[in-house]
Amino acid sequence: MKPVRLAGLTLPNPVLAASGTFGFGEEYAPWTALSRLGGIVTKSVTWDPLEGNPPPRVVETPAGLLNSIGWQNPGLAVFLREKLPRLAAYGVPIIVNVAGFSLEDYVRVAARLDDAPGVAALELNISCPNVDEGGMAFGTDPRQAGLVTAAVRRVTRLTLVVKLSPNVTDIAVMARAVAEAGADAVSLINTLVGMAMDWRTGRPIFQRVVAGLSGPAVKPVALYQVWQVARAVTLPVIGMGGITTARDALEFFAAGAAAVAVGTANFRRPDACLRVIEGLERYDAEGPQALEGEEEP
Amino acid sequence: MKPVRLAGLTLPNPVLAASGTFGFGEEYAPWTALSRLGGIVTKSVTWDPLEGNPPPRVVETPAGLLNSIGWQNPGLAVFLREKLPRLAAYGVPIIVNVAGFSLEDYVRVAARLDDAPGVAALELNISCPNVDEGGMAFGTDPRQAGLVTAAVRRVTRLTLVVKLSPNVTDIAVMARAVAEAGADAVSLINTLVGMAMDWRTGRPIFQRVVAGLSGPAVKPVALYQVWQVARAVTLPVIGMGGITTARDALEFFAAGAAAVAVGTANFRRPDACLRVIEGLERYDAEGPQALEGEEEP
Amino acid sequence: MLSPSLGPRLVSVVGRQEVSPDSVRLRFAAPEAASAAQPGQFLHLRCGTSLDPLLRRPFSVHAVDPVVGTVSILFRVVGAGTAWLARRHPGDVVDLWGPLGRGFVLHPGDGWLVAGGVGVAPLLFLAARLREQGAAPQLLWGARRRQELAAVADFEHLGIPVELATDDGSEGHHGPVTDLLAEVLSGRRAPVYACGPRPMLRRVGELTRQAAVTAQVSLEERMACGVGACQGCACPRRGGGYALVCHDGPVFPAEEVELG
Amino acid sequence: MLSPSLGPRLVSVVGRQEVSPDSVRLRFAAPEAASAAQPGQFLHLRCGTSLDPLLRRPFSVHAVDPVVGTVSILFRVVGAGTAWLARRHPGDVVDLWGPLGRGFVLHPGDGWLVAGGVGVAPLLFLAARLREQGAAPQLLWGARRRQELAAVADFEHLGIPVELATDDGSEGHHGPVTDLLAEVLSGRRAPVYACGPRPMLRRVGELTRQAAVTAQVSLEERMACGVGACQGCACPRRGGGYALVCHDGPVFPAEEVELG
Ligand SMILES: Cc1cc2nc3c(=O)[nH]c(=O)nc-3n(C[C@H](O)[C@H](O)[C@H](O)COP(=O)(O)OP(=O)(O)OC[C@H]3O[C@@H](n4cnc5c(N)ncnc54)[C@H](O)[C@@H]3O)c2cc1C
Ligand SMILES: Cc1cc2nc3c(=O)[nH]c(=O)nc-3n(C[C@H](O)[C@H](O)[C@H](O)COP(=O)(O)OP(=O)(O)OC[C@H]3O[C@@H](n4cnc5c(N)ncnc54)[C@H](O)[C@@H]3O)c2cc1C
Ligand SMILES: Cc1cc2nc3c(=O)[nH]c(=O)nc-3n(C[C@H](O)[C@H](O)[C@H](O)COP(=O)(O)O)c2cc1C
Ligand SMILES: Cc1cc2nc3c(=O)[nH]c(=O)nc-3n(C[C@H](O)[C@H](O)[C@H](O)COP(=O)(O)O)c2cc1C
Ligand code: FES
Ligand code: FES
Repeated sequence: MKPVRLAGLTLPNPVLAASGTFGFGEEYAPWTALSRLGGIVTKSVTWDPLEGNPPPRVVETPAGLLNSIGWQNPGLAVFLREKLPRLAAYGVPIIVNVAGFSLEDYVRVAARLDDAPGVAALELNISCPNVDEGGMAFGTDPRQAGLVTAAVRRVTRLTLVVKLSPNVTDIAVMARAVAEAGADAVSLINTLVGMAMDWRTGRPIFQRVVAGLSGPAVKPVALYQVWQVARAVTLPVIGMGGITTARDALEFFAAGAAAVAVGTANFRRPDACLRVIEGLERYDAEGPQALEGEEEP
Repeated sequence: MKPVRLAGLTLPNPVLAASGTFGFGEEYAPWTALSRLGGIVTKSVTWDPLEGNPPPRVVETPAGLLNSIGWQNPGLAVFLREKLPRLAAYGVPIIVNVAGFSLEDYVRVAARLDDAPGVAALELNISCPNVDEGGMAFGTDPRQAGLVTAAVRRVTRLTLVVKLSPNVTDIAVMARAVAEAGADAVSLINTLVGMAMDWRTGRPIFQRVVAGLSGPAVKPVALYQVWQVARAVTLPVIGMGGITTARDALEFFAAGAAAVAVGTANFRRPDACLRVIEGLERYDAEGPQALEGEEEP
Repeated sequence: MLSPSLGPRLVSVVGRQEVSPDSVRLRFAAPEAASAAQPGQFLHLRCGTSLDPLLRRPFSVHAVDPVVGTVSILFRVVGAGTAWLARRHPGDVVDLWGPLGRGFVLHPGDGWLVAGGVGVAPLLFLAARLREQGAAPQLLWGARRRQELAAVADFEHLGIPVELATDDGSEGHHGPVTDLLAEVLSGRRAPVYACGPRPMLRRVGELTRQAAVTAQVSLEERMACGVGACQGCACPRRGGGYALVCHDGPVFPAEEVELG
Repeated sequence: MLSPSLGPRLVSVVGRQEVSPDSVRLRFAAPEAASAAQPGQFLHLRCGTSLDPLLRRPFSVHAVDPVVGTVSILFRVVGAGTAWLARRHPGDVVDLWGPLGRGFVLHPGDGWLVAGGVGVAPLLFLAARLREQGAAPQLLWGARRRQELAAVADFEHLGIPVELATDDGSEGHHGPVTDLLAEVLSGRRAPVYACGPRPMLRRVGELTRQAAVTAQVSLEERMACGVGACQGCACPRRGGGYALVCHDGPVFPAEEVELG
């Protein structure tokens, strides 16, 4: 497949593993050829180590998944010392997903990563429903989204991707705000806010009540938001939300995505990204009939 | 099951058929006992007859349904003359869903319905993604939502339900706006905006591109919005979005709904509402174990 | 007014046959459907046991045996629902609703049956009914290639003459089946009953208008409810507005609908 | 470092047995899994062919036959995934991944096996391995009622003594299985291996701490990835932080995790 350019960054192919669904890569190394991916977006990394939310953290829904992981990660120092070198050994582009509870948080993580060897790009997570402060707040207010983007822009020379929240009245406004503030690309969608209820007890299943919905269930929503954003800004768009097959990826490209990311589908099969890549390769070679009657998702 | 009070209105049970999924009732009369439902919410009625959108109008998605019907309806006069009397004969509470392209539109339809015999309540549809003007605009701006609610409030003595759009950053703000403007109850969610793409041609499948997503796929999102609204206003909430089984209905009650509506599930089985009612009756009589290992949805 | 006996119910598969590489015939034990069905009506089937696929799938009634109490469908595997259905075997149960919709009106005269691909499904049932009424229908059947025409023997068993056409020339006329129709209409003018892809039906409409014979077409549209409630299956009427394929059809007089 | 032979693959069902009214044993032809599996590890199975259910379901390895090349699971039908699995029959194929996770560490000594309900599943495999190593384990097994204890014969075939307990008193001790454990620990102090509901495991933790014997517990948590990537299956560690059931477990030394 052809390499794809995202602003300053060139990826070997346009299929990434989505943040939070692929750990720091190594967990999947026994099960799929990491080196063939277009890139791996890491689990969100914060300055300090974070324990994450109390269980339960995942609940399956019809064709979807609710999660309330809550940025569990070993913190930037351990990431740089242990995780990054191991992942870099696979020779796959690494996009580090950066998260924080305040503007200063985002800035200090991004600044430290700027000269870290082996980092291809940053993805700013301003759209996580699973933490109390930061996260979503930056992702639903265009002014705040612009401020944090601009502040990070000043401290990094890396390609800067900003990940948008779908939980807004008009995502085009958000995309324009981060574009004006200096983002190189946008990625979307992060998870939709949702919840799960225990019908037996009448109590919410997640301790924080709210959780993030992903998977095939959200694909129609994600496609439309990608379509809107691709028409609102000239930046490259990384599309995601429910992508499971090469056909799904083609739909996102048609909606205007320059690249795509595969998230929840990795949990069904560890080679989900690779199957999308191989499907796209067949499509490039043979056209649509290569994907007719494809094997089950 | 116990009757349920929604402001001035008493329903024999808390399970309604959702607007647009049950026609004007008669289509389902051969297939289910209409008289046993808590109520039927009609397809949206507008002042003038409307042809609706060009096909295709429905596309299935994973555990969901996209529709772009576009308020096809015979117009208020024909509704009053033909549809309403036939539906009224079944002895089921009738909630007329009112739609319009301007504030004046809503007002004149509501005014005419105020003294129509057999109408139990009005539901204002300010949240439809499938028409160009009106519809969603009123549903995403709290000021406009308040204005249309207040204007209709002035011309009707019927119980006034306002149907909210889920496509907003903060649905609690919308609920408070219509509560202050005089709504007696709120219903939610209407469909999520989404789209379908033809991977073979790379073109949107719906002519208007955008369509509305419903069905089990959206249930987690609907539950959370009902939860938020039930905590934001004191009005009764009619919850809907993906309800297929009595267990689903119990989840919405636990989230704060006073009544529920069943939509897309009617397309799987014409007796979907009745099965929810019967499941709730068994639950009331025997407790949770009555619904354990229930038959497939 | 309730018709519970035709409502959604679990019926047993009693026969299964792979008719061509990608099409399957299933026979169900459903006496009520076998007695009630009219040619051109459809059965609305659940094609799975989970929430994906979510909706029912419509299939034309392909054959009935009111004595034994069975009803058959013939379908092509095109997606998840039909793939699931193709994995059913005798003894399995399927959730079946119907027959639903309006079928063909049987006009006096022998009748030309025109089929494209698996559009042949309703025409076998129609052919049998026409024969019962003493008519001598003939079938014109086109497909992409020869392998898709395997079910032709069923028509021959009924004593119905068949002319074939294929896109690749592997059997019969090399070209569209409507070429055959143009030819025969210049000879015997008889009512036309057609089912197949939209472009074929459009051409059937043109030819029958020119020849001034009545034509009925069986249409497909994406469906949700199947009973006229959701307005999902709209198809444009000639002269404006929409008809509902599930409720006003699936069979329409060719001149009533926009086949464009 | 790629281990494709244990990655997701289609395997055939070669045996099916209804063990109790709501539990089923399935045997799969999976030689690699049969050789690789350690007691306490799990298999991650797709339970359907559509997008609902979406995720795999974890099941403990219940028995292996490395000579014939088969691996078995024993499961209770509790929802859509297990219902689908229970409808599989010999000849059907299932998408199986694994074995995954960390199993039991086999300690010197005969060992008490403590099971609650279908938590007995991994303990049959463990019992077999302990026997192979010359140990003489004994099983304490509790369930709600007698019918759920049908698989007891399998332990008896291995020559393993079994003591039973039921909540309704229909078989063995009338009360929790941990009553039996309390009793036997006062006699023979041996390492404990436990699998069952959380409250049972908590009590096992208390009793073994008091008796100062090592105990390992097999935990369940809702899983997504099954390989330590999503952090979905967190369970609180004693002293803070979380362990991952799929990657650090499912078997843990009882004192390492919060069973509260
Ligand atoms: C009244 C009626 C009678 C029918 N009778 C028969 C019959 O006798 N035999 C038979 O084989 N089929 C018949 N069909 C068609 C049949 O219903 C579909 O093939 C079936 O629903 C496909 O289900 P699926 O889950 O396998 O495929 P899906 O996964 O739903 O669809 C497969 C592919 O086709 C596309 N698609 C689906 N529906 C449409 C549509 N309406 N227009 C354009 N593209 C579409 C999808 O996007 C997808 O790419 C009939 C349809 C109607 C409306
Ligand atoms: C490591 C491991 C090993 C296992 N081994 C076995 C085994 O050998 N035999 C066996 O029968 N089962 C075993 N289980 C449990 C088994 O995985 C589940 O029963 C199965 O996933 C249920 O799938 P389902 O689709 O049938 O039910 P679902 O529909 O997913 O769930 C059924 C009901 O249980 C609830 N539920 C699901 N998961 C949980 C949870 N973790 N905590 C609380 N409630 C929950 C759901 O909300 C629902 O009400 C194991 C689990 C783990 C983690
Ligand atoms: C378990 C889980 C954990 C996630 N963690 C993160 C995260 O740490 N940071 C982030 O930006 N997105 C996170 N996401 C969101 C995904 O990257 C992605 O945006 C979303 O899941 C939609 O894609 P999908 O439907 O393909 O999963 C997470 C998603 C899941 C399912
Ligand atoms: C085919 C279809 C048509 C609909 N038409 C209307 C409508 O005319 N007016 C309206 O207020 N809501 C309409 N809705 C929205 C439903 O009433 C309901 O809010 C939504 O579908 C969520 O519920 P469900 O998931 O149970 O279907 C329609 C939904 C569907 C699926
Ligand atoms: S499918 Fe609902 S109206 Fe035809
Ligand atoms: S299930 Fe993903 S980390 Fe355990």
